[in-house]
Amino acid sequence: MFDIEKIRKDFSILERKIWDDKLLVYLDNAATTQKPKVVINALVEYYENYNANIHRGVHKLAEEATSAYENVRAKVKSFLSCDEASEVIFTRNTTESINLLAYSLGESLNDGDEVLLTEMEHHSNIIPWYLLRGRKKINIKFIPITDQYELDYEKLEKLIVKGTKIISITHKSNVLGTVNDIKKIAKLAKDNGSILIVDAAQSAPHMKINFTDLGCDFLSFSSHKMCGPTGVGVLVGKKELLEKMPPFLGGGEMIRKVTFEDFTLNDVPWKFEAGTPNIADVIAFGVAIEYIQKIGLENIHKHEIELTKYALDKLSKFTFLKIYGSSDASKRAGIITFSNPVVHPHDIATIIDQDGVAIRAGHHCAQPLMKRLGVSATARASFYFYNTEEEIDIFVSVLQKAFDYFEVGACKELKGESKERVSK
Amino acid sequence: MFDIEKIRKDFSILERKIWDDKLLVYLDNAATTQKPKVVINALVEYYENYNANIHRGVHKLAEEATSAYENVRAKVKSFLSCDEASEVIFTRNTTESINLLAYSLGESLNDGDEVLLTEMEHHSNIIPWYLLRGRKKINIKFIPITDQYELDYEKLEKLIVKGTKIISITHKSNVLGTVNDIKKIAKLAKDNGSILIVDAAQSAPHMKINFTDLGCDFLSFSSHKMCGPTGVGVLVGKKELLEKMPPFLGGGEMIRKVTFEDFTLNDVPWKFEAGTPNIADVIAFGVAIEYIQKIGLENIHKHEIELTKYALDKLSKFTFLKIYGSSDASKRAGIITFSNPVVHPHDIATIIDQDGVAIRAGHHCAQPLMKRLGVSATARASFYFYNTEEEIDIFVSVLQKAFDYFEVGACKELKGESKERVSK
Amino acid sequence: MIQMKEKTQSQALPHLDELYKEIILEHYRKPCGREPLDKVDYHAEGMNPLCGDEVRLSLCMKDKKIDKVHIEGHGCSISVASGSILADMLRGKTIDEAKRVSRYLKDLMHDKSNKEKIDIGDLEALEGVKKFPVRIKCALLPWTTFEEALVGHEHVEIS
Amino acid sequence: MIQMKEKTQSQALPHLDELYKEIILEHYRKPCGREPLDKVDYHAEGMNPLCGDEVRLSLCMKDKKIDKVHIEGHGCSISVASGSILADMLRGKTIDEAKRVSRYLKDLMHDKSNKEKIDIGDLEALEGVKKFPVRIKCALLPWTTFEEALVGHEHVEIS
Ligand SMILES: Cc1ncc(COP(=O)(O)O)c(C=O)c1O
Ligand SMILES: Cc1ncc(COP(=O)(O)O)c(C=O)c1O
Repeated sequence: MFDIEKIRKDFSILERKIWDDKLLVYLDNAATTQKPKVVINALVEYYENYNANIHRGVHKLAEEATSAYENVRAKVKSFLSCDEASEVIFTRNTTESINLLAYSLGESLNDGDEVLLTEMEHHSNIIPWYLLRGRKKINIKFIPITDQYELDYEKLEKLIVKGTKIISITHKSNVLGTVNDIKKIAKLAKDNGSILIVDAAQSAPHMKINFTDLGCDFLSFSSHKMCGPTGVGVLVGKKELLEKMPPFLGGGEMIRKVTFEDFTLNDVPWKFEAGTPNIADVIAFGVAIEYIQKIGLENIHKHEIELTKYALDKLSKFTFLKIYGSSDASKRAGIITFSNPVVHPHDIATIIDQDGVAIRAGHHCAQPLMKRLGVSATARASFYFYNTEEEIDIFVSVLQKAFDYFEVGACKELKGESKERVSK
Repeated sequence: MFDIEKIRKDFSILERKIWDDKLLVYLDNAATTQKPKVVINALVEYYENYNANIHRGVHKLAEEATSAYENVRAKVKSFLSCDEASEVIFTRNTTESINLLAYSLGESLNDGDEVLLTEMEHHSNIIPWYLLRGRKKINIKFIPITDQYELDYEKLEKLIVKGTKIISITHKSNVLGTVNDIKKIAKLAKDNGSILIVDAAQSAPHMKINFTDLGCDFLSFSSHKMCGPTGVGVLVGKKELLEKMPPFLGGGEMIRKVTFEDFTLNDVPWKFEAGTPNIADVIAFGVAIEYIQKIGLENIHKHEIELTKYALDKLSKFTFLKIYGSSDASKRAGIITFSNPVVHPHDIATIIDQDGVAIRAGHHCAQPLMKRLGVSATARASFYFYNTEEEIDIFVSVLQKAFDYFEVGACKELKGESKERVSK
Repeated sequence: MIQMKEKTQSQALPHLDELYKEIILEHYRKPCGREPLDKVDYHAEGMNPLCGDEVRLSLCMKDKKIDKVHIEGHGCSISVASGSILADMLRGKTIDEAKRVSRYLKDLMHDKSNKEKIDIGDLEALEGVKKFPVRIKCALLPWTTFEEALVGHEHVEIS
Repeated sequence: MIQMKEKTQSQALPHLDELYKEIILEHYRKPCGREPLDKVDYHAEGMNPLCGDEVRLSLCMKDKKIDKVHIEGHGCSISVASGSILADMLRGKTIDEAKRVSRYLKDLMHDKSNKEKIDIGDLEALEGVKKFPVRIKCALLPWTTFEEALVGHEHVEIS
């Protein structure tokens, strides 16, 4: 398999001491991942050697920068197995990718048309559609989840109706870890003539994705969640759709010709990239993709499942802990979300941060899902390929400290209660 | 004044050899500038020490990243002398800033309302308004320029009419170098109740700007044109306007509360920043601002005027060269755009690139202005504070080579003719 | 850069006991202000958008003084305790007196000196929060909600 | 990384004379295909959005052969010369023969071998362009415009 000690050496931050002497245990990878040296070096390399604005330059630096930038499309193509490099559009993040779609596809929706989401969506796949509903009289519906934290596929089938123009669904929940059956939904969408959009922010970094095989029309994810720099997102779409869509942002690059009267559009993908792109970060993102591919998505996935299994097992001793998501580690790889009625997630996070353990606490930008789960906040530990069982041991032992602090386990009367203590 | 040799040491790329042995002479600064070591180091520092997603994290890394990111707003505030740090919104680039305005302000325009631009705008300040015109029945008008390459202020006054809701104007032309009188226009705009937007992409890096004093409502510029990384733009706006405006992109950060039915907005500036921001680059941009402030905007401006004067003087020996823009160097600091009917700008750029000299050739994303000037392309040399007179000597001497190659000067019959040779 | 390096790398570990003083934990375990009101003169709902903490606060006035405070919501120990202290402290105070307490806490959190002499009661226990910058918002949430109730929703009657 | 470093830093200097062959400069100075046509069977306008180069191309057919070519626009020496060579070479060819020439040039620019034996005439002079990657688009512009004329605007009559 892979040599984790060697891999960890690629991440200097993993040697960071928090509070002077606590070694960082970084378990907040669903929020953003750390970056290996090669990626950081790619930025330095770019800025020290061939920084230039792209596309419009004749000189050597511009030529080098342009070709390095454009080559990343081919890397994304190979990463996702989509048909053409020109189907790859660079955005700022998953959020912008979905907004681009809501604006551009939104133009062709009519009053009464429906957009179908799920109860487990991240705000980034909810608000763009709420904003669209502010511009057009469309309906938005949510596919419910079952008590096993999976999409209710029976209800899903019934929710797809004639007016369902767009179905936009997360590939993997950032709270539950649940991986949705996109292939199955793609068939239903296709039969119904609906466009299927997949939010792959949490899946692309962790499992092999084959865009063509999944059968969706659009897919997006963020560089920063997969070892790449902040400021880069990807939107991949079927070429024939991208070609028909109106542009989103206007400016340099995305046009062919401009007069005092009008303009003509450039080809896909440039039609959707206005202004000077985030050149350096896109180039470094290309290096991140290669880095991940070298480790191997299958290896990453397997390692995360093993870690999750190990962690679930260790956590089972905290019987007063409510854990959300499947108890089968292979179905929730990498994400463990939990809560307890006595000690609030924020307090847990603060307490274990004292020992250098970084997890996330809050609503994880999924407030509707929190509501569905009957809590206002949860704590989340999320793993990546550089995490180890030793780190999970540390995590579990400092969690114990937090529970001791709040005398959890001692307060028998509260055990197992799932409502927040102070809520009404 | 400032020690240019010391300053140049901050930019390793200036030691770059092009084509094995030609020292880079980088005169394409209006397209993008080079980055000093401190800025590159800030990126490395961030990724190696405190990379984390911001705002929502309780742990130490998240706290450090959040405060570093948010502190940059205060740096921009001091850089621009705007009223509050919360008036500073981070975007990807100038282009996105203007699109944000065209979408958000555009919502409140009515049929027949007018948007007033100028003949010297960059495509980034034209197309967003053309796209808005595709959504609403508005008119777009262009303030003409005089034969002295300045705005025609008389015509400008007449063009501001009751229906003029938005005036969007470049502060400094990226082709002519002309600096427009924003204060004067701001008074007219205010009297008329029009919103004034300033594209400061070419001014902010080169001269001291006082937002409050200028009197405009919005102003935007790009990090990459002022020693900062790619992928960061700024939009500054008057708080009371920003608060009234509808949001642009939807997602994480920009909301306060989300339910299955609706959402409530977060405060300004977060209302306009959806999804994970370009954290690393914003932080490094803060370092770029400090770097530039340490050198001093006045010093930068003065140095550029001196270089421009020097260059204009040297170039005057090429009597067959058409130079666009004022002959007064102090009115066009840093930008020299020129053409010749015999040798096309592309050919000039290619030829001098052989000697390591990087300039730009083409329409500079200002096709309407090119049309107004009666050419389809021009060549442009643009300076920054790290450029020297020696570099200009090299530039002029290799230009000579290009003219020799195409026997310019020998073809007397073409001398002074301003039409493109092959155009009809 | 060096500056940042130092800043990020040598901050001393603040002790948890400074955050979770016994008084705080007591307020968290048995918060005041849970009893519903018959009459509501001021009401506001506050929310920390970044973590989802929520506070719904209502005041009932009598003889120009705050007679009763009702507070409910979701939140961490700090925000719940802070809300409980608020309910406890504001009872019997005039609006102006109450505002002064609120201002005092804000200054305390942002390390500004406040010369005003007021009876700060259990508020003191919140001082340790300022060593945990991300938690400051938790401590202030009930108080900013209180201030919003005063400006935004004067004399709102809810049934 | 290392790979990129090498790639960006040790590319040998291509000589200008390879780009600006004497034939190219001659075509640039005295381009063919400037005479207006009486009849237009195929027409297209091509543009390089990145630099603004423009080509307007018209073909007039006779007996299933290209009888005359008209080409005009704005452009650098390479795009003008390439258009001039096009006008010169396509005269008298069938559409199929002309397409073969076009394909040959594309393969030449992208360094693909093309086994077809065709009379390449002055085209050979454009071979040096491929050492100047950013200029390849200039050389191809008239030819892609020619191909677009064939597919997009068949038998468009303009007066
Ligand atoms: C005047 C002007 N406005 C806008 C822009 C667009 O800037 P950006 O590409 O960073 O969005 C530029 C630079 O290209 C410019 O010169
Ligand atoms: C499922 C999901 N979708 C979308 C996003 C938004 O990603 P970004 O903030 O990079 O736009 C995230 C991450 O926060 C996520 O987990």
